[in-house]
Amino acid sequence: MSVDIFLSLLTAAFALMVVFSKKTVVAAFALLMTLLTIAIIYFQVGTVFLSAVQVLVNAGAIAILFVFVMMLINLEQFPNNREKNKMKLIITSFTVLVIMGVLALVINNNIEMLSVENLTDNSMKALFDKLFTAYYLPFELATMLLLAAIVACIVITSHEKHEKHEKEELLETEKNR
Amino acid sequence: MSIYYYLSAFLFCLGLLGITFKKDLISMLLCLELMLGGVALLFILFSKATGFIDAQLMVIFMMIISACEVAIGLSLIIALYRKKQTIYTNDIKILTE
Amino acid sequence: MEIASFAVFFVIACTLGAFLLGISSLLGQKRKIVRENDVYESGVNPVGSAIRQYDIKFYVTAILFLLFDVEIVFLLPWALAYGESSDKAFMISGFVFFMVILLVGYIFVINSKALKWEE
Amino acid sequence: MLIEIVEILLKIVIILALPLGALPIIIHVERRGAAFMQKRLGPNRVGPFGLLQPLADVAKFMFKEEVHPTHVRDFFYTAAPLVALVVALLPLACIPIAAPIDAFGKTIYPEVFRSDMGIFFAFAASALGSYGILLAGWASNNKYSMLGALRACAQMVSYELSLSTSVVAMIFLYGTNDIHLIIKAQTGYWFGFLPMWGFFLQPVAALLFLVGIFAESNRLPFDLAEGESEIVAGYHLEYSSMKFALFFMAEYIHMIALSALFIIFFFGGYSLLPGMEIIANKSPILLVALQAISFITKIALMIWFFVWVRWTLPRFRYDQLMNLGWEKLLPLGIANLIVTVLFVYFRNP
Repeated sequence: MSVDIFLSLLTAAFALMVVFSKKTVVAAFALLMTLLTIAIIYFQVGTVFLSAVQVLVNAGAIAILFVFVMMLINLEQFPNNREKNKMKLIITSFTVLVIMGVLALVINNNIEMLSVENLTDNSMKALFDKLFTAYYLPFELATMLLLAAIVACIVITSHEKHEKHEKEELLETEKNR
Repeated sequence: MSIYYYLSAFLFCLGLLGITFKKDLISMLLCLELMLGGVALLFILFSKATGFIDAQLMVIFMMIISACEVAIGLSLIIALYRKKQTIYTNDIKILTE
Repeated sequence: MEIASFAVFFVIACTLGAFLLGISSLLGQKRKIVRENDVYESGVNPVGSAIRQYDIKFYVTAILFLLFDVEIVFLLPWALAYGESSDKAFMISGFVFFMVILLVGYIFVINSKALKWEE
Repeated sequence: MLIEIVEILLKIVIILALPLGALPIIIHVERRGAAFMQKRLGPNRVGPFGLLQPLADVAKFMFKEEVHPTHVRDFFYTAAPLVALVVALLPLACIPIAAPIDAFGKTIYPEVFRSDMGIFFAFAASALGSYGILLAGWASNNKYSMLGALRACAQMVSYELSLSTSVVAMIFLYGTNDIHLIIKAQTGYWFGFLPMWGFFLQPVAALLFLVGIFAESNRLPFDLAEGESEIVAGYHLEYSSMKFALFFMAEYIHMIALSALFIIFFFGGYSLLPGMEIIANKSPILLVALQAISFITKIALMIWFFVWVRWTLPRFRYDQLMNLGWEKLLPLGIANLIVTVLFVYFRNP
């Protein structure tokens, strides 16, 4: 039981660092640590395959992407003296606290029902059999989604093509003037 | 085991708070990733509690979708940064050129 | 049990690194020469701030790595599930469909000059 | 309870002592090997045959002045070498030295972190390797080190793809994730003399994994990050004395861990070397010792291969390097995967 408490306090601490840290690169590395501690929690809870995938995909690829973008977009050069309108902050933090209270209340009411363990066969084999027989279609659609993401990212980040179009249009306008 | 429910709720609300507090787009995306982590943890806890193993598959698909979402989100931020040289939300208020 | 042994391993690795750093900061000489603390640009006076615009190719590589890595990592459960699966033809059809989409994405990446490094 | 504590500590001591103990030897072998290939002598002044030279280096690193430049981000500046070292050590936790032994009434697994996803965790831990580099590049707040860190990470990241395709091909053939079962599938002989190693099963995947290892550990011909000529010294530019030595150690340990993975997949891990079976079945302790010895000799040969390649191949240009990674190795990995899957399917549907 004490391991659970220690792990959740660690995750909460890193999550707080993500939200309340001044520099964004510090927030990115704090997010990396949160994802790693969540992977350890997955292992503690028993889902071994998901913790390995979490380390490899979330901590190993997504967090790298964040740090790369941080390095690409240098934020420190902007003077961050944006005025914080106090009213907005108070209202939002109040509503989030209310949401947190409601969630805690809901969990508190049926904690007995929730913390009973009746997952019989937790082995990876059961998980994978279901993944490729019952959930065959979502798996294929997920690859389609990834294909769409690949095409979208390349088109969005490569701007040479648009400039070429603009130049061609300019040439045409001169020609037929 | 039961403390993880509170942890996932806390992560979700912290992500929500972060999105409203943060000034630039990348930090908002970071906090969004935090919320996704909280919800994925909840899926796993429910799959343990109810014995319904498909919830763990949902986490796998959530990872695929969160990877695509982060990829496209950051590409948009790069394109925005290239056009407007800033990603502070206060400066990006005008819809026209 | 595994988590306990892994935690002990992690703690010992961290103390090892900290111990080595601690020793060197204790034993090393302390000479305060201001010139030493400048940015190192092979002797030349540093020009401009270190944070400047870097090439977008680094970012495009990382983004494509993320998307292809997710696709390849989710082949691993397929590889494990193939052994015990009863209907192998069904699995192979899923694999072929998966690979076709992966190759379509890959061919698009190759033709799209996104990863061409030579300017 | 006491037995478990002793067991854990013993395993950790063995797993940490082997690579850290082997480090001076590897550095010495690298120097003498380089000298041997270039027809010169190499270090032989300090101690017999220069064997104490690495220890002299370590002592030198300890006594050098800790230069702490003012412009760096302090906390991350010192954290980066620690992160690099710890992340390099993590994959070692899942790599077994010998077969599981059943003593004291239960089977004792030799690796520290026992799980049936063992190979997957080792592979995931080696994927975290680029964080130490990124942190160092960002923390030292210097144009050259940031560019070096970005280049090193982009290279490691793009070669990890072809590495994972070959891992998927091998796991598909072995059908399991557990390291001990993979090695059990590789013991034995084809036609009497050829050991049933994964290398003969899948030479293309072995080639991909090998190239991936060279790129992942930033070894020549892929060490663009520290290319002295282009960018001064890459991500560990602003570091001196012990912090630089930690990066050095992290690179070597990362190399040892990756070559151990390579040997587990393709050269039968701790399965006994061809000649060893005759004396192996005397007593279980001897068997375990022989397995550990055969595993260590394979890793030593692999390290010699690293040194050998380092002094024969010239360094790649950066666009050739990325071109090779994306346009040559990745399609080869995908094609190899498709061919193996269809071959296995059509051989016995």
